[in-house]
Amino acid sequence: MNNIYLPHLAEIKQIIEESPDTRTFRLAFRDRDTADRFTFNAGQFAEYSAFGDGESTFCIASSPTNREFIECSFKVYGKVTQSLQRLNTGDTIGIRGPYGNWFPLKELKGRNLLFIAGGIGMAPVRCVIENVLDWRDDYGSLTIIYGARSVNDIIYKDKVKEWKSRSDVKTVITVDPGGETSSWDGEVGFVPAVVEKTKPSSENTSVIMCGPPVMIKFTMPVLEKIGFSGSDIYTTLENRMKCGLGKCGRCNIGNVYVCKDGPVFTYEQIRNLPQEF
Amino acid sequence: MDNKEKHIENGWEPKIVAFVCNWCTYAGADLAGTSRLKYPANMKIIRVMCSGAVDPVFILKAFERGADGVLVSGCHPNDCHYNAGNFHARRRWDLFHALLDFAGIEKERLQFSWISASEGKKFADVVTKITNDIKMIGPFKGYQEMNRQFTTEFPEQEKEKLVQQCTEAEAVNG
Amino acid sequence: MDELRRFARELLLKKEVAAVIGYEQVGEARTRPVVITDPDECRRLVLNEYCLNNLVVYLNRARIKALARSKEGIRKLAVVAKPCDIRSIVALIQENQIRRENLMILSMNCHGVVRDFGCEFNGDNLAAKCISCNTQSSTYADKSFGEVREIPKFTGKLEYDLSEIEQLPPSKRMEFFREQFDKCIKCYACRAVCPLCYCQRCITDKTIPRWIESSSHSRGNFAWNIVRALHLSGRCTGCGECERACPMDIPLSLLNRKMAMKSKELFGYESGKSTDNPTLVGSYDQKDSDELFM
Amino acid sequence: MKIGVFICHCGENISRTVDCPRVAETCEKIPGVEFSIDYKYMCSDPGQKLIKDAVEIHKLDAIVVGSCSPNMHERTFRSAAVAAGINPFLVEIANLREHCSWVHEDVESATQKAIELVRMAVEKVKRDKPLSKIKVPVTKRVLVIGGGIAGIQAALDVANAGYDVVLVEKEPSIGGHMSQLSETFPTLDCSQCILTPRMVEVNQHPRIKLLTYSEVEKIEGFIGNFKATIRKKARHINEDICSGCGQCVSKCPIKKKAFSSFEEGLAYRPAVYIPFPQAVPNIPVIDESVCTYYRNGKCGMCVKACDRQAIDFDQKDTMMVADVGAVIVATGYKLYSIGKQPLGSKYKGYGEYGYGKYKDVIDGLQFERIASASGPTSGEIKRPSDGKEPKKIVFIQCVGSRDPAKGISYCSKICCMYTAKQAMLFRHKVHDGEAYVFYMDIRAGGKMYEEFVRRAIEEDHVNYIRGRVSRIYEENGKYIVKGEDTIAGVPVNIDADMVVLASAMIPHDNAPGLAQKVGIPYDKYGFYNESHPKLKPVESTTAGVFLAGACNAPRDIPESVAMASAAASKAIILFSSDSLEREPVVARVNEDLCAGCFYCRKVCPFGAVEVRDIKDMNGVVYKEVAYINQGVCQGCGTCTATCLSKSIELAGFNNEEIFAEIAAL
Amino acid sequence: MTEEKLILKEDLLRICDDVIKKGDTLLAPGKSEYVIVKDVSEIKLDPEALPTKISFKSYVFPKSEPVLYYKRSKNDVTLIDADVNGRKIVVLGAKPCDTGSIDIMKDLFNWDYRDEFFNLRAKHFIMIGMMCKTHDEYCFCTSVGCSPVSENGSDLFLIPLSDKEFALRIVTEKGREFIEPYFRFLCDADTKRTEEVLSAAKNPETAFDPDEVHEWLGRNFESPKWDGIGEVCLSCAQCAFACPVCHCFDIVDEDYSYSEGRRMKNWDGCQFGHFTLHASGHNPRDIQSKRYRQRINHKFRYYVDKFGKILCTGCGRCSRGCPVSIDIKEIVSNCKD
Repeated sequence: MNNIYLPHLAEIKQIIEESPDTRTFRLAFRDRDTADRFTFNAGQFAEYSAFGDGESTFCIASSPTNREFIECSFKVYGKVTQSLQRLNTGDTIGIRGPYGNWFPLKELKGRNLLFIAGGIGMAPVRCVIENVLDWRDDYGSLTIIYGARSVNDIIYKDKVKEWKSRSDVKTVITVDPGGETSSWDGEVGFVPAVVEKTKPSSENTSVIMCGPPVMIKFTMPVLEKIGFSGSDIYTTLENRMKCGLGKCGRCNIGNVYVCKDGPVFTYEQIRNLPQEF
Repeated sequence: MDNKEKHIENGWEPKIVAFVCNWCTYAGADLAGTSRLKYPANMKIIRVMCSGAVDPVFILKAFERGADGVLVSGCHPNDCHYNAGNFHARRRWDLFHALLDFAGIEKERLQFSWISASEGKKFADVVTKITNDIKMIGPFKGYQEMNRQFTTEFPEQEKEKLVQQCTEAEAVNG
Repeated sequence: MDELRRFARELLLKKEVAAVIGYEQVGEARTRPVVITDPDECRRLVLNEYCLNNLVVYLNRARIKALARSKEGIRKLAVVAKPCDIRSIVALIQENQIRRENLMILSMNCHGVVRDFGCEFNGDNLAAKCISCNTQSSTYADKSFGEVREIPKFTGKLEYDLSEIEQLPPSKRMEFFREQFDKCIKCYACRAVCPLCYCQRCITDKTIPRWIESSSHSRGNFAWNIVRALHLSGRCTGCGECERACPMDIPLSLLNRKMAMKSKELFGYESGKSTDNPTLVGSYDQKDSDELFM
Repeated sequence: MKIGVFICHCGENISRTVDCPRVAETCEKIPGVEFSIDYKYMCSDPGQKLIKDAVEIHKLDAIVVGSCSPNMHERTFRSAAVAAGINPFLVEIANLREHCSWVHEDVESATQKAIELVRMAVEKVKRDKPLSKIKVPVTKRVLVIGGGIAGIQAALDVANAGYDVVLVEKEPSIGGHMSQLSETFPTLDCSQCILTPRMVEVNQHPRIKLLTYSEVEKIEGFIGNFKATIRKKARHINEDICSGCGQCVSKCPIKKKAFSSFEEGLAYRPAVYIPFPQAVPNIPVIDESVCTYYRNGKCGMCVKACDRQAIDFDQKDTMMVADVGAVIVATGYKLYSIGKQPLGSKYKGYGEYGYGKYKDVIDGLQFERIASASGPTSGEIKRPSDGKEPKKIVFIQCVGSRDPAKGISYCSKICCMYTAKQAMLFRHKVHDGEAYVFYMDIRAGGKMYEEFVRRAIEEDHVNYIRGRVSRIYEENGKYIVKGEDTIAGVPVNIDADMVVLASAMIPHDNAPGLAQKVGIPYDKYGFYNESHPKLKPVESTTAGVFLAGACNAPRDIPESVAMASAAASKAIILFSSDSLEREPVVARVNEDLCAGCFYCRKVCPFGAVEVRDIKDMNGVVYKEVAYINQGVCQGCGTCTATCLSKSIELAGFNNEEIFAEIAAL
Repeated sequence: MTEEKLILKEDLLRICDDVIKKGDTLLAPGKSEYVIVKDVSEIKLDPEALPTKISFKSYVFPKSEPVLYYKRSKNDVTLIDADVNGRKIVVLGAKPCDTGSIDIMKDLFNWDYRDEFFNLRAKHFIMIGMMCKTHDEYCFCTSVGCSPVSENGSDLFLIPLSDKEFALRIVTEKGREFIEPYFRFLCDADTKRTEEVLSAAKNPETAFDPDEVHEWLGRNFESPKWDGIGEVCLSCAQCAFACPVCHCFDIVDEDYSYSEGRRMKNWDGCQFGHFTLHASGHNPRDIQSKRYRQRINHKFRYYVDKFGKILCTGCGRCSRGCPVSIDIKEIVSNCKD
């Protein structure tokens, strides 16, 4: 019987402490076949099992072009993430996926891209950035605006450093007021303000934006003011999910099951959904 | 005694959990140790600060996890390190015990005692008694059956399957 | 009934209460709880043998509480309650859930209710709790409506007899309860209708740790039903709503009744009797029985 | 999370019955265990170094030590963990010695149990949260309960060390039983003479607040932060105005209605009275029960007598609250009543000795009053019945004490000595008198005590008869004491003029009541329990509450004084720093989920649960939730088990940790 | 392909007896639920009985079922696939409002990802429907495109002609396969008589037009009507669990020993407050009115848009069993301006 609820097993190859409450697992499938077959697109997510405590949904944070391993980052909130946090390198977790839709990177070829991320919302955005950087020549200018609560809370510190050092990417990192340190050389301020200050051009540009609801809520008017239209802005919805297969009914909003019809939506689509997320 | 012998003959050893308070019974158990008193090795102690801190659900969980018997023990009335924790506990246990009794769980499965820090002997005696009691009434069939069954759909068949799986699992796990 | 409507209307008109929680007739032998804020709607209120629900459950609902709250502070709520339901109010006052001064209790002088909607009101169909009822009126009521009439003599047959079950040997009792609990589908209707199940998040919905398995297999069902009865021990006022609400016809009140009997037997405590009593759980007597303890 | 498991052999104490290498080996297979090892003595320096090194090398996050009871070495291993950079609360001890190796004989089952115990500890430690100690401020003031010699000594010591003292005495004057005594053994110096200066010192000490005729109503709080509510009973005399001239006392027409309790019932006192001339404070009290004014509103002789208008018939009991950091309980003792005991009493009386029936059968304290120069007979030995000088007195020891049949199995300790003293005093005052002492054993352990008793026998010719008295009855104006001389093996009949019974020392009737108010345990007699019989003799099991004097067990004066000074020094040690560190094992409420039923508040023995209002945007309270004062909470966890919605967690023993332990069974 | 035959009740029971003897599961409406029949004497076959309190849903979509077993060791995990028992289930005398339920749910369990737990069970169902000869104030099958005589979802369909005889319609090939070995019990039918009985069916009055409701719901996501229901509804899941087509579920892990456990798929209900509660504490449907709105919208709008079917069979169970007498028919009928 083909059991859609059966996860693949993967070994934790490396644990990266991103910030006090956020961790990244670098994972490799136990089974070579699975590793070969497991392909995904930027923006898709998976269900990660901590056996005994359940499954949790995170996006895949590594680039689809990376065939060595996959990475996921999670913030310790609930039962499953606490359980995952207790695991060590070499331990086994389960992965089901990839699920959901993805950012239409192929369709966006030739366009300029603006990435806006806040907090743990950097995880899906990072996946897209890495993917785009792999195909750097296919896209126009790239701008990254990333905000975290404090310097300590910035995740993917190495990656951020790498992007900053690249001349073909404009990288703006900001921390919330009060979150800066004495040696902080980035911006201080909330993401919407920093977007406004950065004034990215809306010309032939698409936005990929992930972050907490309040960030999205206040960044949207700024983007609109700059001249972006709802259909140019892509974001992800983070409803509670259990099955990831469009069955359990938890992520149902209006006519969509976020886990299958999403999680990537344009802002225009979201505006037309019942506001239940 | 034939009951007990029958159960023991099968090589079955009961699993018993004790929730004991830090100040009296845990220390009493320590004293039993320092006095080199001997008692059966079936009971494992979970230390809590006060007998008043033992939630009845702990006991249900212990049964769910295969405990054949549970002991809850604390300081004698008026001796509670926290003055009244054991009085509150006593009320709680009176009610809970009545409930479990009504639901058909044998009285011997859940026992209570007051054991002070100076009653090492009593601790050893109580452990021996409860172990014997449980050996007499045998494995906790009621809960074991519940543990093995998980849907009402095909009770018989599913049970068989799980039993089989459990045995397999046991074999693998040792 | 007219008196109730008039009185309720007055209360709302004079803005003495923020809302009136009462019953409305829906169908011949069925009523439904209704929350009235518009004085003119008071004509929907009814009082009869089909007023089964224990409306006290609403007093603790966030939504209803929000109705009573305004910028100026908390306004009163009026609730229609059978004398037996008022016991739940007493229990809730003891547990700091509601304040007497924020409440207007409109009591019905009760002569019994039917066991379930759709039944004709007669001795055969008398609700179990009414059989040996001795609270046809309550001293806690602000105002009582209707005349006191005799409760019909019970001529039906109860499906399960508590004393018979008590007589069974333990293994048979366990078998009986397991069989009953196995029916449980964990819809938690018993919890939803219970005026004393007011936790913000029920123990069974807690996942860290998982107190009660959410699966409705035997083990999870047993745990849920036992813990439900345990948490209501010494608190349940015997309104019997859980049993009525249960879609699977599990005789839930057997456990509740047994625990109420035990509370009385062991500690002389009856729930919902007086707001001055200390609660059973949460108080103790040095002289409580030491029988269980070695 | 990387966990290290360290299995101690404890020499051979564990390894004799538990296969330690196998335990270590098996436990390495537990998920999460990074490193596992066994060693001969984990608590030794090399053992601790082993832990430290392992933490460093294997980057451990938490450790489990399988060793002796946590009561032995939990502290040691926690310190070792701290030294290695691990939070001390990420250390769990599996008790493999007291709970396993020492109590089991079969190596196989003991080893299996040891593995399971370690597994439980591993699962718990996985869920343990790092905790840090809680600092609470200390109120540098002591409450001394009881103004007898122990209370006086404790109060003076604390006050002289520079800290404030509140001294509460339930009687109108301090002084206690010592003030009633005539002379004291073994020096025969006058009790009043040595006590009175101390009483005065207490009254005049700027750091001592003296509250006589007052009782402790309740004590809340915890070490360093007690809140004591004290009831000041109405004296009906304005203490601020009264000069203690005693005019009211002498004018009071009620002369023979009430017995003086100071004189042990051997004399009357007026309705307004000062218990004894040296009383401190020297302020009278009006006894409502006999005062005419309270019966019919008339009389008022005292009002007329008082030129300062200090009489205040309308005075009511007042309550006052004292914040204190420590409590010294020095409530003393009372004498066992020899006659018939009230129904339901745990003691049985000595009806056969005729106490209460025969006026001349008295107890030790009554004799003290008779022998006291300030007593009703001005120190002359006279019979209470007719005032005649007795020529033959029989002293009976162990009346009540050491007699399980009467309900008291302990030795009252002081009776041997005071009986010898009283017999001597009698012989000194009535030169032709004969003194007989019936004794069971003579217990004269103490400096100069044995010599004292020998003096009574050899110099003062007191007749010591080893044996018990079976009955006392009156015959021809004499009291026939029927006893047995067990050494000679003959029955003895003595026709005495007076009989003095050395009755047992027992706790006050309300000793358990006060213990519950203060929150300290007591034994079956009502004596307060010390925390450890040898190492903590003056500490009660409740932190911050100390014991002094006979409330703990029968004590003589020097012992009481020594204990009082010891208790005082304990309090002073507590006050040596401004705050004290507490274990962080305290309960915490999840306010989002709290349903506000406040069952936690009802069960909290320490009053640590407070009500916190949650307000909406308009400032209207929409929810009340429980809040646990971290300083007050003692971490018993009763609230966590009582909480129906499971919104309270006890740090260090939270529900998830316990569930994990159960799951690892 | 419908073919009609006549069968005597006693013969029908003989067939049932044979089913039981073969070890297959025979389900029939019992007192409050569909029960496994152990002895044919228990079978009532009463066309005048109201629908049972809950449907036979749990036999195709169990209230609690393991989807996999796991075993943990030091670093490793071993998974054991859960299996569905492929035993045949014969449902005898199912109400027309129940027979179609599996078909409705099938779409959900098979769009894109195929839930074989559901499919395998559904495959082994033999549905013997029976014409319904009653309705009460809560029935509204006719409003959602069903009817007391609907053969939709049935493999075989019984029409009670008298106390002793039934017309038996063979509706599907699966039905034919089942009945073929028992052809000896069947005789030719009098179709005219059947038609008469059918035409005398007591149709519940049509209460609403699902298309209008669909349209209204689209316009009235924010309507004060939801608030009123939210005040009365007590957030239990009786309605969802009794419903023959509600299909939301939860997935939880539960250990049964220190190293082993299983992953369970359990019924869940959208009326529970914690259904959509995020670990962070955020809850998109935080109040009851939103949850009830979701329930109605899901049944009469979203599901229709997604799968072209109304997620409701009109059986009225949710209303009949509602502890606070909320009537879905009344609410949906009021979904108009």
